[in-house]
Amino acid sequence: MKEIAKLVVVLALICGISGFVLAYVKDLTAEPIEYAKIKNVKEPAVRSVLSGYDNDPIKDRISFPVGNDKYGRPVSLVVFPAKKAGKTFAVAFESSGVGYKGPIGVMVGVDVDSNKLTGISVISHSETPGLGARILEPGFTEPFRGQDLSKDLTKDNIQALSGATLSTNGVVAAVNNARTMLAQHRDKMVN
Amino acid sequence: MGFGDYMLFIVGAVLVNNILLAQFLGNCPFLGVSKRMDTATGMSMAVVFVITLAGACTWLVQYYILIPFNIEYLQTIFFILVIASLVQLVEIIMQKTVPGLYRALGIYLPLITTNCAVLGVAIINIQKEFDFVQMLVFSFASAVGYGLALCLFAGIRERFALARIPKVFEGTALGLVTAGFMSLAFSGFAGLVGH
Amino acid sequence: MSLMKEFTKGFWELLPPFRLVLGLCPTLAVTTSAENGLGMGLATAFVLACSNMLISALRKIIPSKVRIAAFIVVVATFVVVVELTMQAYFYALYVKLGIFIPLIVVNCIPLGRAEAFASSNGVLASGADGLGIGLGFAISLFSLGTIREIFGAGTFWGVHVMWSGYEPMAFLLKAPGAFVCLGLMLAAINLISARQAKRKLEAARLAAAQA
Amino acid sequence: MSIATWFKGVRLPRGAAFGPPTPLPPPQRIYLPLRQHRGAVCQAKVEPGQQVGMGQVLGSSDEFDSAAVLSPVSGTVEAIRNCADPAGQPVPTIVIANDGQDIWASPEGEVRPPLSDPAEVAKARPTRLLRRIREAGLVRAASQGLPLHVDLSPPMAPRSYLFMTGIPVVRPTDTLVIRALDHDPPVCPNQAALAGLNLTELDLGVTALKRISGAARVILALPAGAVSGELTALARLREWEIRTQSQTHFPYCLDNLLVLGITGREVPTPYGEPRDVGVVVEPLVTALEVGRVLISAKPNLERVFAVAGDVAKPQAFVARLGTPIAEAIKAAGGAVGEAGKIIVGGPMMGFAHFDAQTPITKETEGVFVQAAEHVRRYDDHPCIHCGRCVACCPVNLVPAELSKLCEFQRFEEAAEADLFHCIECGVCAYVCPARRPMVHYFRHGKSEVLARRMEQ
Amino acid sequence: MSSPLLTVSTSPHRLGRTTIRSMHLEFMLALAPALLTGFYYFGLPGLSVVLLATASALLTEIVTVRVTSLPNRVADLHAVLLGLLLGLILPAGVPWWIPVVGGVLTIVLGKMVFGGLGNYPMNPVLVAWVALSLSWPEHMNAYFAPVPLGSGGEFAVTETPLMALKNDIGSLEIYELWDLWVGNAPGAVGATGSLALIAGGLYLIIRRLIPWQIPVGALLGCVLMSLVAAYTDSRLLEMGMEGLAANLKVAWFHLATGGLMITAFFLAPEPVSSPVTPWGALLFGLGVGGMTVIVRTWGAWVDGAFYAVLLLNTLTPILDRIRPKVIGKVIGGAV
Ligand SMILES: Cc1cc2nc3c(=O)[nH]c(=O)nc-3n(C[C@H](O)[C@H](O)[C@H](O)COP(=O)(O)O)c2cc1C
Ligand SMILES: Cc1cc2nc3c(=O)[nH]c(=O)nc-3n(C[C@H](O)[C@H](O)[C@H](O)COP(=O)(O)O)c2cc1C
Ligand SMILES: Cc1cc2nc3c(=O)[nH]c(=O)nc-3n(C[C@H](O)[C@H](O)[C@H](O)COP(=O)(O)O)c2cc1C
Ligand SMILES: Cc1cc2nc3c(=O)[nH]c(=O)nc-3n(C[C@H](O)[C@H](O)[C@H](O)CO)c2cc1C
Ligand code: SF4
Ligand code: SF4
Ligand code: SF4
Ligand code: SF4
Ligand code: FES
Repeated sequence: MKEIAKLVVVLALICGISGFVLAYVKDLTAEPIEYAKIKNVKEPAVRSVLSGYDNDPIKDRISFPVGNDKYGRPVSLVVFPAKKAGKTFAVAFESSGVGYKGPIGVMVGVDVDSNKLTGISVISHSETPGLGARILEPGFTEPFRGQDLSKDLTKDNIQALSGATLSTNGVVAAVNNARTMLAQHRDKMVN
Repeated sequence: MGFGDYMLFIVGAVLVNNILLAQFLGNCPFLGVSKRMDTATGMSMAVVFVITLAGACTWLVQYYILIPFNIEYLQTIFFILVIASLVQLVEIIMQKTVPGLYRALGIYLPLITTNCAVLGVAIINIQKEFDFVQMLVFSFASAVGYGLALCLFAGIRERFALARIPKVFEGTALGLVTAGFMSLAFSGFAGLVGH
Repeated sequence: MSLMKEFTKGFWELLPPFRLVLGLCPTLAVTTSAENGLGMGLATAFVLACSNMLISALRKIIPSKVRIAAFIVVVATFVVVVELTMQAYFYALYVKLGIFIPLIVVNCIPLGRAEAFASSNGVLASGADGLGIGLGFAISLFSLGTIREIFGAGTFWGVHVMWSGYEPMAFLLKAPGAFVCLGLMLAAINLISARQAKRKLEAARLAAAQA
Repeated sequence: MSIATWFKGVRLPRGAAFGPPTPLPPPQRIYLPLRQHRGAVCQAKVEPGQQVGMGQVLGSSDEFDSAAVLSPVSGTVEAIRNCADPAGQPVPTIVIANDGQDIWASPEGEVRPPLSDPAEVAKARPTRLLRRIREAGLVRAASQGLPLHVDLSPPMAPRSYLFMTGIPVVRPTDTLVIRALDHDPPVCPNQAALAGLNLTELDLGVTALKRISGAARVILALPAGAVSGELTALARLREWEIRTQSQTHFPYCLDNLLVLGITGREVPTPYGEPRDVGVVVEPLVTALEVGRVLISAKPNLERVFAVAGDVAKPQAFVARLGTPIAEAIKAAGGAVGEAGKIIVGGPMMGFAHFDAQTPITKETEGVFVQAAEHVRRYDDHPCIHCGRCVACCPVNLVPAELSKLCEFQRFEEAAEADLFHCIECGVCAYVCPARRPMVHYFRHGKSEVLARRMEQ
Repeated sequence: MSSPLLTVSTSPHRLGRTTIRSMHLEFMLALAPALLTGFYYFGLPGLSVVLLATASALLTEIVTVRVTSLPNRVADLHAVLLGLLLGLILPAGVPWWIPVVGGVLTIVLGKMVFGGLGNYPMNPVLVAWVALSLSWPEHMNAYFAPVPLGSGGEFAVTETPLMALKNDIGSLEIYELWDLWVGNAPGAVGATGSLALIAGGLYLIIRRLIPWQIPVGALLGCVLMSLVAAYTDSRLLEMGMEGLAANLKVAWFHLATGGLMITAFFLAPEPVSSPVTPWGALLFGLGVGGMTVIVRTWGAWVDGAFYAVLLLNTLTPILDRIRPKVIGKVIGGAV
């Protein structure tokens, strides 16, 4: 009995200490992690889809809740506004569509006045290197620039990848999702 | 998901995205216990059993402990503890209740604790946000895929035992090359299941 | 002196994953580039060295019945620390290594060393052992990553190194290529060992003949 | 033959057809091994220097499974020494210097009154016939033959096979097959005997064999295209059935496969015999010898055999037992080309000998001479898994796997993979493009397994 | 008294004529019609691909046996046969170094790593082909449109019938089936001449150099699975093609196109990696044929024949466990 008590106590102690240490580390790293995510993933994308601004879209980012996930936790949309002289003329935000192997995250930049795309940039995907992964190439993303977003985009508007139709469709779907999102939340994004 | 969807899902997990040949999980036991067909089948059965059970337990831990208490960052540590104790528990229960099965699978059980495939499948279950039934099906199918690859591989390796293999390639080196060939062959299944 | 020995044995005699055929999954999965290989290797080395030292320090306290469970908790703790740290400061790498960071827990090397070495040796020796084996692992992964990157992508650390018309052999970056490459590398190491053994034998024979 | 077997085995080159056997003059010196069959070795009953006459008992044994060795010539015993028998085993051998007189040991050599009326033979007591056969020292004319009286006697007890789970075999014999086919062409003694067929001897011999075995049904198995009118008439008279078969479709003239083809009964292997499924198979040469022994009331001192291969005139001979094969080869015009192999038996299943003085014995069916240029070398190439051996193996084994198991010394696994059912016909080696020494592997494997089981 | 120099060895003392070398020579003979067809339609580019692959394989084998301790068996011509086969399944429009690299991969990776002929688990030629395809997909799709010898046309990369079928089921109607059978279609150098391949294959079957079960199974498997594929394909209905006749047309198309014929007669029956037992071989063949159509219809690749062989190769050891009953073995009797 004493033996077992000892086992339990030692294990519990180790687990407890481990829990405390990790909670502490988690706390320490929470900020940097959030920053790293934006810095590494979003910033380059934002900079590539927006241009001609005089503010810092990263600093000026706004986020607002757009619903709940399936566990009831709120989900926010982060929008990066591009401003000239304090006026938002374009926004960039993340949208996603389903590609060949799971979701494709796309940073979409839209000129809020003309409703035209200022550019797109794929920020997360799991497509096949050499096939679907060609959605990363400028040759694929460039033709999106300037597309009119007042109606849904189709594959014919852009340069579809041969041999990777599904990936192409995923990106197009992401852009179309962005169109819906913009329509829904335009007031919160542009102010 | 309808029945047909489940079938595709299963084919995907067993053949197309085989956890071993396409996702690199569980290689150490794959190379360790594939020299003979009978040990390979024993290991396969043990793996199917443990992966499915562990998938269920870790899923419950994730959604009823980690998420409610907002400690998802402790996933790794919780999961491995759950798996390790589960394997121990299974071992003890099996020994008491079904000694026959225990004798057949027992020696493989400890090996499985340190098998990336078990923890890997548990983590993938969460990453892909499966519901409970999907999780069960996926875990089971992945494990079957693992077992299938293991048994086919054992068949091939048994043939190597009856061949004059160059000295420097004997054993693991040739095993790896052959696993590469199997992976090559399994790439033929690519695209059979769209997402 | 012996500390040095504990440290260096990981570089050849016990070089993982070749000598200890363990830790194959990350070896195969993440070595698509030199950078990934090195990152994964260093992460593992960190976990290995730290957990080895801590386990060695605690070895007198931990009852042997629950030692495996205790080892797992210790290793897992360090893995989570690495996970969080990498996420915060090496985010790009963290994303590329993906699921294989948490899988360091089950990577047989840390547990294997805990059981085989740390549980019966002093803190410093265990640290040296862990660091040595960990660095050995890192070197292996780095080499494999280098080979696969150079031939499979034509680059090294992201910089073009092959001739201008070279079209990379993408096969090497895929799953089959990973297995094949590792197999060939293991064979090469076997070959070197065989040569070494032969040379040693000949030297011994020569010495015997002279005496 | 069934369709299934049509694609199995191999078609061997057809040798020249033999005429009736040519008598070979008795040689100067005669070599008589004291065991010329499967079974016990005889004890020598003579001593060096002793004078012997024709038909005199030189060696005999109290064991049931032995056949007495009788002197085929008159002369002097020169020596008794160990020589290799046709299977290459050392056996004590009596060497006799022939005096050329052919003097019988007992007056006229008669032992018993002649028995030349088929009707009488058909009613004679089987034991009486058996005693005659035993006294004449007859041995079934086939490689590894049994003494004929043993071959014809019902087993004393249900056979317990060394390797079988004691399935008792007490099936009464109902069929007698007279095999005028030769399994290993071009060594074809039966075909030669058929060419110079003595119908009286055949009638009497078959009748006796039928009586002894108790078979109700007699089947003559003949080579396709060798059925003469007289033989057909005799067969019709005696109600014997006639079946014909190609001789060159190897190895379907081997007893077990012949029985399967003719009667559809599967002889159990290993170590089973046709009589276990109620069939007795005797070579034509043996049937004729039985007939001759009954008619002449003399022991059997001669043997019909064939000399084929690289000799000037391949042909069949009838010669005294104990004649060295060198004499027969000389009589056949001598070997052609550089000396290669001398094979007792045929090219597929015979034993190669290093000594041309090896004698013709009661088991000898013939000699195959091979010039050096025709000697084929085996290779140690790995099996290339081409499957030709599997396609051809007449007993449905997977020789490729067996050979690999034996090659890598995994003998017990080979035994589990039915190694012991291999009849060593050599078809697999014949078709193997990698030239693997298949039969060598199998024999080696069998002997290793047997040795290990003996140890236990 | 004993005569000198007599050889003693185990029976049998006489062996058949077929040796590994003669077998390989006959395979090459059987491949000759396909090679000539390829030369007729793909001219010098096609021929040079085949020659380069063959030379590369042969050279690699020679070098390998020089620098390693592996036994020198160059004379059995295995390397030449492998190189020839590799060349025949490459497109005529590949850059020169593809057949060269392919030959090296075939010999070193496919064969020598395992110790040479007899030991490898999978068809070396196909291992190399798939490695090339995964590495340089664009080059490996550089199929030329056929230009009959002497017609003076220019070679141009084009879509193969199977690529067309994958994109649009209507392509069934574009191709003259007769063209597909004689080889007047875009495709690999030696894989388009289905009739030439059948002729060579029949020769091999008659000479009993390959078991008939594998090609027969492959063709049967292809037809059966094509019927299933056609039956479940709603696009056919939309085109107004209905009923067995239409489904058979799909089967017929699958039989005549892509790598199926060269696979059925030359690549699947590759001895080392295919089963030796009769039922094993038949199932293997059925699997190859069926899997080919499955990959073509539902998979990511345009042609499935080569992948099908590799997949079934992994099953070979298990298929080899299916054996006929041993004659003389008593049921219930132990060894
Ligand atoms: C290994 C493999 C990877 C693939 N990766 C992609 C991919 O990343 N994106 C994609 O759209 N299709 C991918 N495919 C699917 C095929 O290319 C499929 O034929 C294609 O999506 C059909 O589109 P197409 O009409 O443009 O040829 C992949 C197929 C395979 C076998
Ligand atoms: C999951 C797994 C973990 C293993 N862990 C160890 C280990 O920690 N130490 C060890 O010596 N062998 C371990 N092995 C076994 C080795 O891989 C190897 O098979 C064993 O040492 C036998 O080696 P040998 O074939 O060279 O004799 C492990 C095997 C597996 C499958
Ligand atoms: C053995 C060998 C291997 C080669 N491997 C490759 C290769 O993997 N990738 C490649 O692009 N070119 C390879 N080459 C081809 C040459 O490098 C080729 O000249 C180069 O690609 C230049 O191509 P260009 O003619 O398009 O300029 C190889 C050549 C040889 C002889
Ligand atoms: C019909 C036939 C096709 C062959 N095809 C291949 C092949 O696809 N790949 C290969 O490596 N060898 C092939 N070979 C050669 C084969 O490897 C070699 O013949 C055997 O290994 C030994 O004869 C083929 C042989 C035959 C009989
Ligand atoms: S395995 Fe035996 S029975 Fe079969 S062919 Fe070979 S020697 Fe004849
Ligand atoms: S014939 Fe020879 S090479 Fe062919 S499978 Fe049989 S043993 Fe192997
Ligand atoms: S080596 Fe084998 S086959 Fe040869 S004699 Fe000895 S036991 Fe017989
Ligand atoms: S040479 Fe052959 S037969 Fe003679 S003893 Fe040696 S192994 Fe036996
Ligand atoms: S690292 Fe050992 S099983 Fe994955």
